[in-house]
Amino acid sequence: MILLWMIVILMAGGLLAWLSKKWHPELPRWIALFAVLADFILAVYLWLSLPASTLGASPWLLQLEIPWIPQWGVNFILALDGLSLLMLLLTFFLGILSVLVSWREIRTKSGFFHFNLLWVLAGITGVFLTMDLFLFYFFWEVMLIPMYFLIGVWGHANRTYAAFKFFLFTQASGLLMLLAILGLYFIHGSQTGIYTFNYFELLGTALAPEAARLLMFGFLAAFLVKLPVVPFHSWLPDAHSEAPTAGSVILAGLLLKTGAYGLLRFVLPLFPTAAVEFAPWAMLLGAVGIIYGAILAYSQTDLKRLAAYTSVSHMGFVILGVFAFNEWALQGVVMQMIAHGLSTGALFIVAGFLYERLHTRDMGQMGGFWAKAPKLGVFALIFVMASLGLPGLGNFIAEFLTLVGSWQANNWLTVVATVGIVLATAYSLRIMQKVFYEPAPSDHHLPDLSAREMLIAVPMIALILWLGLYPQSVLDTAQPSINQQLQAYQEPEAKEKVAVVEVPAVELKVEKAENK
Amino acid sequence: MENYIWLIPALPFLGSLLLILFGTRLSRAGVAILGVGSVGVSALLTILLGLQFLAEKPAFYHQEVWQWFNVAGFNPSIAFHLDALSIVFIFVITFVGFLIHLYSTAYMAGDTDFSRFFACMNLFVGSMLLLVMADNLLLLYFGWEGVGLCSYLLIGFWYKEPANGYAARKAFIITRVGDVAMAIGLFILFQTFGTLHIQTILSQAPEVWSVGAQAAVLVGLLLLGGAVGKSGQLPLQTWLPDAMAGPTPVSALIHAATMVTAGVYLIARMYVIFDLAPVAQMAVAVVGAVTLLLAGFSALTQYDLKRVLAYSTISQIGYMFLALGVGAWSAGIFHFMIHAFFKALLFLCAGAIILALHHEQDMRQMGGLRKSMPVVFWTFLIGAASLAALPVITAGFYSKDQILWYTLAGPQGSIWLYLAGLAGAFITSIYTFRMVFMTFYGEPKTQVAHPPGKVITIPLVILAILSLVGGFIELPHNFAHLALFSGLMAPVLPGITANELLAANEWLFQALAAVVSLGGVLVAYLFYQKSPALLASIERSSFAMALHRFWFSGWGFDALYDNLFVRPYVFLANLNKRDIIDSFYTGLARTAEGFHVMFSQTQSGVLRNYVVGIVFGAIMILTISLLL
Amino acid sequence: MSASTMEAALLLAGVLFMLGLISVLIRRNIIFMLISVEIMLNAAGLAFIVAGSRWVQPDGQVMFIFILTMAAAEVSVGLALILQIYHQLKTLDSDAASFMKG
Amino acid sequence: MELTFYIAAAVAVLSTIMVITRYNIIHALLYLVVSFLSVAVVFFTLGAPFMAALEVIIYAGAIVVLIIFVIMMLNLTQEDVQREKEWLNPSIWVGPAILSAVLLAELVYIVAAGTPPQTEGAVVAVDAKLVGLSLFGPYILGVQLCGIMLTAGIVGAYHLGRQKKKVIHRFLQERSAAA
Repeated sequence: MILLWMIVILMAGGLLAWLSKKWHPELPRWIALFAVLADFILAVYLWLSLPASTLGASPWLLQLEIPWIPQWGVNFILALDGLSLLMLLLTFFLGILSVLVSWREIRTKSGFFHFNLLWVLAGITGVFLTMDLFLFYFFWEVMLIPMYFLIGVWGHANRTYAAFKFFLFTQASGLLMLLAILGLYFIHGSQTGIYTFNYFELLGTALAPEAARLLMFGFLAAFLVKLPVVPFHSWLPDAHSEAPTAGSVILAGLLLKTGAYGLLRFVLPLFPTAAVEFAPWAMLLGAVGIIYGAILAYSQTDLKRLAAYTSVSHMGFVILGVFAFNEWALQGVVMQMIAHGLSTGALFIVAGFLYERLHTRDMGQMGGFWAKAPKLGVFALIFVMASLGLPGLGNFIAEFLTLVGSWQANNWLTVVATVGIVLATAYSLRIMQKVFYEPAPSDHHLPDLSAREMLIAVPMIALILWLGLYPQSVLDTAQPSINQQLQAYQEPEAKEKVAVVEVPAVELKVEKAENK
Repeated sequence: MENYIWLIPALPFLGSLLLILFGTRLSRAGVAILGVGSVGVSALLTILLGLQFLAEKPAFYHQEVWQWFNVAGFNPSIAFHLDALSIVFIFVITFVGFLIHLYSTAYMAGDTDFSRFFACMNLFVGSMLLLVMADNLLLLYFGWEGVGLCSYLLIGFWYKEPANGYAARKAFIITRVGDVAMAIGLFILFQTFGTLHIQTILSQAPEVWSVGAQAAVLVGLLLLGGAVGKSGQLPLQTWLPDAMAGPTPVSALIHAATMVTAGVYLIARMYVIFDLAPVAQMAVAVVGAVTLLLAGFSALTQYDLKRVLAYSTISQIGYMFLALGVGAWSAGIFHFMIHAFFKALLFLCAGAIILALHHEQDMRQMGGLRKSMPVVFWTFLIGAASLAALPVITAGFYSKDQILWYTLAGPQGSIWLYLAGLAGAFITSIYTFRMVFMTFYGEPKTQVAHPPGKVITIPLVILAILSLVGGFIELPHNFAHLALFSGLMAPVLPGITANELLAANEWLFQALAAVVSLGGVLVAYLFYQKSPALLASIERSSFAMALHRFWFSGWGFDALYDNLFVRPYVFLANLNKRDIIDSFYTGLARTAEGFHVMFSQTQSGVLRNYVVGIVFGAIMILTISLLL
Repeated sequence: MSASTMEAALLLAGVLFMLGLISVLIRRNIIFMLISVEIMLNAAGLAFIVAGSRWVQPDGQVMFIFILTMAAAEVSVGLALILQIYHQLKTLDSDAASFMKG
Repeated sequence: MELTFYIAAAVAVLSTIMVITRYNIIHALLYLVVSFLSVAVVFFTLGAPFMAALEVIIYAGAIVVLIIFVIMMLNLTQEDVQREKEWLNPSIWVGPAILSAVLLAELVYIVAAGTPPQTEGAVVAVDAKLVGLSLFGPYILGVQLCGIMLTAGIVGAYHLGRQKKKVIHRFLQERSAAA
């Protein structure tokens, strides 16, 4: 029930925020803040009260099932495992930040803004929770439309174009996924006689190779566009750079993650053989994406556009890792989802802070801000370093694990992906150089971070450091559900494990004890 | 004592954290106390620990602070492994680091970003300690990247000058190229051994790989790739001369004494891999030999005092690589330690000069400083002598001689490597004393603003003493035969035995080395002090000028990389700024729009035209249905 | 009645329809167009009657009644529109009422 | 009976041709009445006397009268006939005529090709009672829809036919403003 409450709180909070604009202009912000905060507290409570390690065989922590449209086999199923829990935590955390970040930025139609914000979050929450494909598609659309408004109404100059582009890309690909869902539904129905959208029942569907391939491409279409993978990425820079700061944070931090989540949750377990066939191509797409995104990021002069292309590059690691089919890579992917959510979110927040002060996103007009805003500089530096994968920050763990995992699967593509790290260094440092170093081209008035902005920055820094230095709690939470997704691949995996020389690393630790 | 191992890296980290958080609110004295104090306490702890280590003679100390993470058997820890090798490194890092920190309080006194400087320096010391104390390669990699970051921050410390930022970026990116190679090496190691724990890998490697195994060679070469990146060796050496854009104490600490020797540490640490991969080890030696020559020639032509020292650093690290490459592990580490002393000393002296001359770095504008800055002169002279390896009295002589000796007489030695080393020694002493003569002798060209104070001279004197006496802990076989250092290293790194045949005539080669280095001094004296006209007449020939230009630009590597990688990359990136793939989608949209325009023409508003359309449609449908 | 008559009746419907169609196509006067549409509707109704007669079923006639009703409604609305157009544009030229150009 | 049919058919075709070639609209309408009447005769020969009656009453009667009323309201003159002549030159009607001819040819082909099974004998009249029964039996829904449509037609005709001096459609307003 608590799962349903999470969604209801957000949706109701959204409506209330919209209405409350009439009573007091500041009320929507507070309502939105408290709604997301309530959800965040719920999620943290769940995390603390249900430690993943205490589970037995099943990775599911909580489940809720209500028949919805029984004639069609549609159920209202919400289920929570470690993976979704982590994603929810990220969602609500970034949700709080987006409300805070919009506190001064959004001046017009603040009620409707917060309505959209909360409904996007509700859609994302639903996507992460639901285990009914019909409902999944429903939530997939729910997060799309408010996002369209967020970009189209409160965006920057070229917002209509960006909003349309975003909508068309995601909608078109979403429809392909709907086709695939229906295909799966009917194939399963004709085989077993039970027509259902229930994920758990669809899991075991035996598919002809050809059908599996087609259906998988349907799902992949939606997830790869959302992720985005390189030939389908071009909506992202426009949408990211034109969206308001909160919109960019949610887009980069969460919406992209729904694509990755979909790959993990649906593509891997539903189509094991087809996925194995497709794996080399997918990894190739990932590696190409890493390089291509990095090159494009390097050439951008618009700060938000640059950050957007870094997302393209970083998401390449996700698809590279997902299709490596081993625990290291998948743990890396989960870490990457979280760490990238934070780091790119932070970069967009930096861009938002700068935009609020300078009213430009053009890096050509920035420079020398270190002297004026050292706190902002440190904040930016840490996340620039995170995005280039500096150890000690979450992204390093993510990228290293992903690469370790993908090395087991494909050496050459891993080498290509690793080269991407050099390119990441090039574009990341360019941000520091253009914005914080060099003499300022014009003398801007640039106040340093305010208390509210510190309230945004400090938790993010703390989290990214925590992820980098002690990621074990996150990894433990994700572990059972990752094993669950990998179940179909365990057989070939077992053979590989034999090849690895098992080395007991324990003895060395004790030696010194006697030596004293 | 060994329960406090974690404090050694933790203290500088803590200092850095405090400085970042509260640095702007502290007074300068407070910042200095925090910054210098944290490293000082670390140094003190290190010395205490070192004494205990010497007394107890354990194989190693080990301390696990916490488990970093554990994924399917991949379980690196934040854990420290201290053996003789690491202790030498942390001693140099903390002790030399402490002296340089102390020196910096005076050097940076006038800077507005005083606290930022110390925050970065402390962070650097912490990361470097992490690097050398790590018990697994991932943690080592953590430190490895951490020092890269600090190097970046400190090279670009005076960020308002775009050139500094450029140099900083260059340093970071080029070292990252090496890091990528190293990371791939780590992947292979993990795949093979299922762990990155260093000691496990070292003990398992001989069982898994036979000598000369392909994988071992590959890993060795990849690790070498990482090492050359960090240590400024061929072919990734181009960043180091530019790194001199940072404040001089930074150059002393990071780009001379410690960070750039991380590659040496890595290779020494993973020596088993190189033992198993003779090809890779040979590559280490060749890289070292070639680098020391190339960098030496470049150093001959530089006018910027710090750039001479930078090239000399590259060259000296080349010696260390040469030593490691021929299996003289302990000699390489010994040279690292001595080099840290005298190079830090030289840089700090250079800093004192630069500070006194209003940030003038061009040696042509110096001269005659012998009189006005006597302490700096004498300490610099000691450092120079040690660098040039003047026989018997300097520490540099003992360390370099040992390398040269094993290069020839060691089991993997070769006459070519030896000749390269010998030629390098000759060049070294030429450029070193060229520096001395140009700076301290001749006519004063720039007025000394303010002579250096006590805080600056004390570290100089301490380092000068070390540069002299540091060598006496390891004396050659035929000359008092003292092997304190290699004795210390023996449990960690394998020893080396010299060729019996040559060993009998060792003194001959020592004498040769001595003569070569003295000869270099003489040449320098001839050209730069006695008769500069002679040099000028040589330099006028077009060949010499071209050669000069070529060497001056570091053998054209910068231009080469610029044309080979940087420019094509930037060109490609800018070419594709609008994203060619996006044009496909916008093209799609354009096409749809075109069709829209086209079809909207048919919407003429004339009713009869529509009827014609309907009729056409009906005819088409009927025709088709009739035909089919 | 023979099958050939049936065919002839169908052909008559076709011919009438075509004549109406030609008229719609060539006339610019909007009242003429309306009249032509009536001819076409009538022809269609004829075809229904023929079919109903052929199968001896009432359905064809039912359809004719529907068409009739529709024609009546169409004429009334159409004429109202014609009046409106004439008042607005002072002409019966259908080409003049081409404001809905794309 | 067959002869009646063919004569009526010939009259229908001829009168319709006359309708579409007249310049004067009143003349055309008179021919139209003839056309409708002859079609009514055809209905009669096809065994649908009730429909023949309806054809006469509604088409030839009501609809044509309605059109005439409107024409009277429009106050057409000799000028309009002249303009009609100008509009109707061969270059305009040749193309559509060819098109329609093609369509007709195809229809003829279809009718000729798809020979229905022969049913000899006299026409069996389907009487009005049967039609009424099926109208208010299986087709009741259609009848109701027709009712709604007629109502809508009345309301629409009333609404559209009203003379609203002031209110012009915004689109036309812009037009007149531009002109």
